[in-house]
Amino acid sequence: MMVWLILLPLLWASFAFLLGPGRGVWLAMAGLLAQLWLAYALAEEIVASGVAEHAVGGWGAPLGIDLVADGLSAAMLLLTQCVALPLAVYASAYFKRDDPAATYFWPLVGFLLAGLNALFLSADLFNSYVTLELLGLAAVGLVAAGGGAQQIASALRYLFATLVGSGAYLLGVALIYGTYGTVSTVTLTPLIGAGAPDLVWIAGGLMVVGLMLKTALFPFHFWLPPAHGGAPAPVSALLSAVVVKASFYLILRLWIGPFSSLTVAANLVVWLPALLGMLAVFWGSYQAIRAERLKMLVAYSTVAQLGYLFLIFPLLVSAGALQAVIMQVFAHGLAKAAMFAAAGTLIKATGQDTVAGLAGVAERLPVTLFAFGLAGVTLMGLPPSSGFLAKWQLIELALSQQYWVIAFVVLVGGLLAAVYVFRVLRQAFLLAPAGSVVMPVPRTLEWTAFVLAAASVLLGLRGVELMQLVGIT
Amino acid sequence: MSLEFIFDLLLALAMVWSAWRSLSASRLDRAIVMFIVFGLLMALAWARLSAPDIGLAEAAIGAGLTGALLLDAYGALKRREA
Amino acid sequence: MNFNELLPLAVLASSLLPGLLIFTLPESWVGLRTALNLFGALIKLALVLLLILGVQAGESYGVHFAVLPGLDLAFKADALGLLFITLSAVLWLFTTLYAIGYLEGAPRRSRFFGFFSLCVTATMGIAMAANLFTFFVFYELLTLATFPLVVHRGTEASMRGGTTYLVYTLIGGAVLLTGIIWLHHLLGHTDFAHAGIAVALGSAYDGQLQIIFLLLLIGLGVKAAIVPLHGWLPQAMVAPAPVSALLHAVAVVKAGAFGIVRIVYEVYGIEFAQALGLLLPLAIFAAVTIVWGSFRALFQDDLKKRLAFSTVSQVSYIVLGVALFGPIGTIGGLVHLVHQGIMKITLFFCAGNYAETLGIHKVSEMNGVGRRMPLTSIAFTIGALGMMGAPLTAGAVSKAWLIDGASAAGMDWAIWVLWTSSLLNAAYFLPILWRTWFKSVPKAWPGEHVAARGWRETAWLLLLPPMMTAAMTLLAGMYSSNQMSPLSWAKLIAEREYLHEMIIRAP
Amino acid sequence: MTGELLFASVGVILFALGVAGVLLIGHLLRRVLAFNVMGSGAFLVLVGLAQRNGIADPVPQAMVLTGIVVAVAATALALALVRRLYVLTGKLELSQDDDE
Amino acid sequence: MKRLLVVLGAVCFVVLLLGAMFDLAPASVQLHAAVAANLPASGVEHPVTAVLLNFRGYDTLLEIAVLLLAMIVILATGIDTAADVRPSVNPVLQALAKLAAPLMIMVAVYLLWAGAFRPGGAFQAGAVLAAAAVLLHLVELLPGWQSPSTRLRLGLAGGFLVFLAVGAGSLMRGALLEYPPEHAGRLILLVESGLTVSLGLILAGLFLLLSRDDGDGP
Repeated sequence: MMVWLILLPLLWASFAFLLGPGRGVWLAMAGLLAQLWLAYALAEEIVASGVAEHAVGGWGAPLGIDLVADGLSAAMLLLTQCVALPLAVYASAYFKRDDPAATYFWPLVGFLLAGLNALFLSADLFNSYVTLELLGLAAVGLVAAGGGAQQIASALRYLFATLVGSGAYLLGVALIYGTYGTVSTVTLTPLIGAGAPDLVWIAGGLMVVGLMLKTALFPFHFWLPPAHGGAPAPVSALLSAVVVKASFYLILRLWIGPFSSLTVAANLVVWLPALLGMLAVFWGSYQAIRAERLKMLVAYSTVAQLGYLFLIFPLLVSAGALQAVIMQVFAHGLAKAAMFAAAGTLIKATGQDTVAGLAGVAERLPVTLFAFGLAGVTLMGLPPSSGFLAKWQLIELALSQQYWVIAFVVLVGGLLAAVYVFRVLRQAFLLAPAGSVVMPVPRTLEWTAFVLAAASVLLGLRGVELMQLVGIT
Repeated sequence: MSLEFIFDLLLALAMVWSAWRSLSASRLDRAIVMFIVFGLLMALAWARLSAPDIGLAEAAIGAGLTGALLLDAYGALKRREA
Repeated sequence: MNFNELLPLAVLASSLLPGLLIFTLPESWVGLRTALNLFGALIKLALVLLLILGVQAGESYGVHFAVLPGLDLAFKADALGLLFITLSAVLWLFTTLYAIGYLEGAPRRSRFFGFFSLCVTATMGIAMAANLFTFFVFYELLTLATFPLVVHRGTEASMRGGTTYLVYTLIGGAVLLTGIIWLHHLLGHTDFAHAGIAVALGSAYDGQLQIIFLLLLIGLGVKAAIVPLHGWLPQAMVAPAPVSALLHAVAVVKAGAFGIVRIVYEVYGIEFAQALGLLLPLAIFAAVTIVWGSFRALFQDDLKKRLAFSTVSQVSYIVLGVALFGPIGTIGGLVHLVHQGIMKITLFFCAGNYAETLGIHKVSEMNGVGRRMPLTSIAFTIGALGMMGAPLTAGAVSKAWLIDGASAAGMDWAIWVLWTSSLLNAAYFLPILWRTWFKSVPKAWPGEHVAARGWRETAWLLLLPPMMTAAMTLLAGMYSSNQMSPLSWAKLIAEREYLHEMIIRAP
Repeated sequence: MTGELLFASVGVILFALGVAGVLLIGHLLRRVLAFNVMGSGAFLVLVGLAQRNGIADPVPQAMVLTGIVVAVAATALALALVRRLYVLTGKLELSQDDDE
Repeated sequence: MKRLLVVLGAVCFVVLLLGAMFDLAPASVQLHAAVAANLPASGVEHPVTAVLLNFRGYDTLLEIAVLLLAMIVILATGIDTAADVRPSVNPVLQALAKLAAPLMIMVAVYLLWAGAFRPGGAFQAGAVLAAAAVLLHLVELLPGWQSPSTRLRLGLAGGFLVFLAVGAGSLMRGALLEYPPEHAGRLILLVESGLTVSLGLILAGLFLLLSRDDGDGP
């Protein structure tokens, strides 16, 4: 079942490519629908009968490659498909016929999703590298597709960042293979003890730093705002919602898997990502508060929100930390997808990508603005939303460890998010200046954003099942 | 120190030198040519590491195709400039 | 799910569902929107009546859902909650009627009434919350749902007011959340219970509990407009009149005050709060607020601003009542929760009428308005007298119980505070009344929008609600011993809080 | 020191050289070169370190083959973008101020 | 300043890493032994090919996806047709190239076949095919690509699709890319043949697409 989650997007992506430029939307829809069902069924199966494994080629690790689906991976898979389907619907209405950005949009999305799904299932460090590259190149392609100079430049910046990131990761893998003779995480985990040679520490550092670069953790965030802010809205949404989470997921996996004895042994190491996360929260929020362009604001908000994810590392020793971080991943994933989708609609309707140009849209595009607002509620961590549950869990964990600074950062980060979200809402609630034109937009654009935003809020009323799923290891 | 090791050492030095030159050469065409040389030296190194498969692939893809791509890009840039 | 679980949810749904439906209605569907509004309000009232009858008959209503493992969204309808629910449900009906009249022909009404309904839903949630988590969820929902109402006019001024409102409430919310999570961390739950839950922790945690109390108090104090956290309330008067009514009487400041009541009685427990030495500082804060609010009100020429400062002062009567250790003060505080709502909403309705009918926004413009708008002015007068604590009004009842409570608790200084406040109340209300009734009518009103037609000095939908609430002010004052009066409910609640002190002496 | 470890060391040096190149070189074509040097370094470490006892190991060799193909794909993509940028702007560098 | 920092960092990194690399205990897992032990069941005799297409065939599947993806990205980035004139090519060279091309194709077929038991295989064969195409392009016998026709797209994606089909088929019977030992050799050859054609086309395409702005017609 889980393997189909990888093969299916590869299949429909290749067939969409065969169909030719601009084609393949129905193929993609059918595929995504099936994937959603598969991801759901996988989650159900894992809840019912525990961790699922698949030995590719029938060999089994360490000779072959293993795919492992535990609660964490199933949750990520579920999120990916849940975000991808509405965004695909959104994209089908977003791109005009003959839009140069849409020539090979569907094949690229298919490869992107295959990369994501494969990454979430992989239990092999080298295989993860290949999935990272698949993912990274597809994402760069989506940013660059059909774009002007600005977009190409940001795609190049993104490309070099992602290549250096995966290069560092690959060197880490090389060192690990050299030391232990295997890259299977299952085989490695018991082999790496607290007394591991220095080389393993270096390898771990290289891999984690490389992945941080790909996750755009402060100060490696320089590539994200132009790339996410410059791409077409459905692409920005997909990238911000799930793609950056993929490399974070890999860090988390390494941290609690193969490198767990190292991270437990070194008390101070856990504070490095947390410290960068804190800086990311402040810096990203600050930039979002002063951004003039709407999509830049949303993109910097991603920088800030990614910071929260890294606050979890000092807390990972407590039970429930994984649940908290996955809740944050879901909250941000759904909300940011909704927010970029809504921002794209607003930009399409007002014809300009500025915060100042939004005056009066509350009246003309209430559904879109509502979607933006609901997504904002989640990002601010206000109840009732999944963002609130994540915040609650994070703060409670921080208090239980008496890490006041983390609780403080989470709270202040929420308030800073309120500043930039309400900056937009406030502008939108203003009366429209005379002579401003709001062009009609397809209903599909409005409602897909709304569905995503509503999902991010409704998850805040029922997080039990998700938490139970994540708990299965 | 065996003869083989001396050869390896020379090869290693040549690789580092060619890589360095390919990044630091002031003229772009020289840099690209240095890079192709570097690719061929890599192929040799793979052979020394008893990995002829990689050697073949490196020569064909790493040095050959990448080199051709780079030279072609260089040519296109030059033509555009002119 | 049985009936007793369903009923609290139905109370929530009776405003949530109409609200959500209204959002989707096109602007021009006035009839359906009005019907939905009133239908929701009436259904809610009927449901609340069912609840009251049930609770009086000893039924208990409650329901809970797990949101996270170990974290429940829980509702219950107990006597204390019902006091607030009833107040809100009744006043919501009037406010809805008023808003329909007030906004007739105005743009963006679907949005307005949608958020309006959400506000009331949030208030119901606050009233029925059975733990601090649920309380907080609806408390913040209230913030979010009121923001679009405050900035409804879409002008720069309203934006400034709205921004101030958000800055205060969101920061307050963050502080409150810290306290709640801390408490949840210590206790493992935050369920409200008679006589409190914090006492179970043991004396080692006293210091932490004091800090938590301070955090909770700051968080709630923002909405309850306790000095120095009251700055948003006078600013928020840029909102349309029905929204002011909502902020001042039905929902927002009440939510803060109600939260303080819950914290003191059902989280800490009044005895434990007293033992921790929390009540005296609380009383001092309340006293400062009472005097400061009244004092500031003296100097406001803008009518709504004067009323806003009056609210700052009056809401802290509730807090003071709670802080007076003893059942009598409790009764005074609780009954004032209701009485202040009825009286203040009357005043805001009337202020809205003056503004909508004659364009009067300032006290100095009110000369002779009693002759042009006698019915409105009568209602205003009743409300103002009530605020001063004049006999036969609801205000008199609250004040009498509060003063008795203060003396019973041995806090004689609080009596002085109350008297000072009454004097100040008189000082800022009596000049208004004097202008209204005894000054001569000016040649022209600042901006007459609605012409008088016979006895109807303004639109009847604007006139009816203040008259009704003014009448209620009198009824609550005159028939305070009736079994269904707010006072009787307050006594019932106080009896439950002070089980061992069953004898409650009438003042 | 065996030949294998020697080449692994060269790999480390090449990797550092490549990364420094990507970070420091503004010219985009040269940056592509630097990326390739970096990749080659990682490949050398992968095989060299794994075969440090002198026994050929087909697993890292196969991985490197995979890596080379991925690298050439990335190189072609990068070159395509660079050339596209050049067509659009006439520039071969990323300016610092197009962040905002 | 930045330069100094980066150089310093790089030097520190090299020293640190080299220091850590030289006193390493032997690895606890010896995969080459496992490869050797399982080679008979893999369907090929050359261990690298066995790893590439059987033991770690899944990596290869994704890798081909990366290659195809890069191709699509280049197609999607936008076509531009700025025309300029290339110096004309010596006809002798053209004749030589015409002679060399079939030879190279034969070499490719040999490499593909040889991959089963000695160095060689789909990659090298594909690369040679691509080289032939590049050669023909350089002597102006093969035009640069504009946007590929359906047939060409089929060729580009065909090898990958064959691989995917084999993967899907094996998944339905058991595990992904689990070949029954008796058919393993044939299946791998099938996959490799498909890959050779597609790899050749894609690798050539990378070049032919990139050089398309040199103004050749479609």
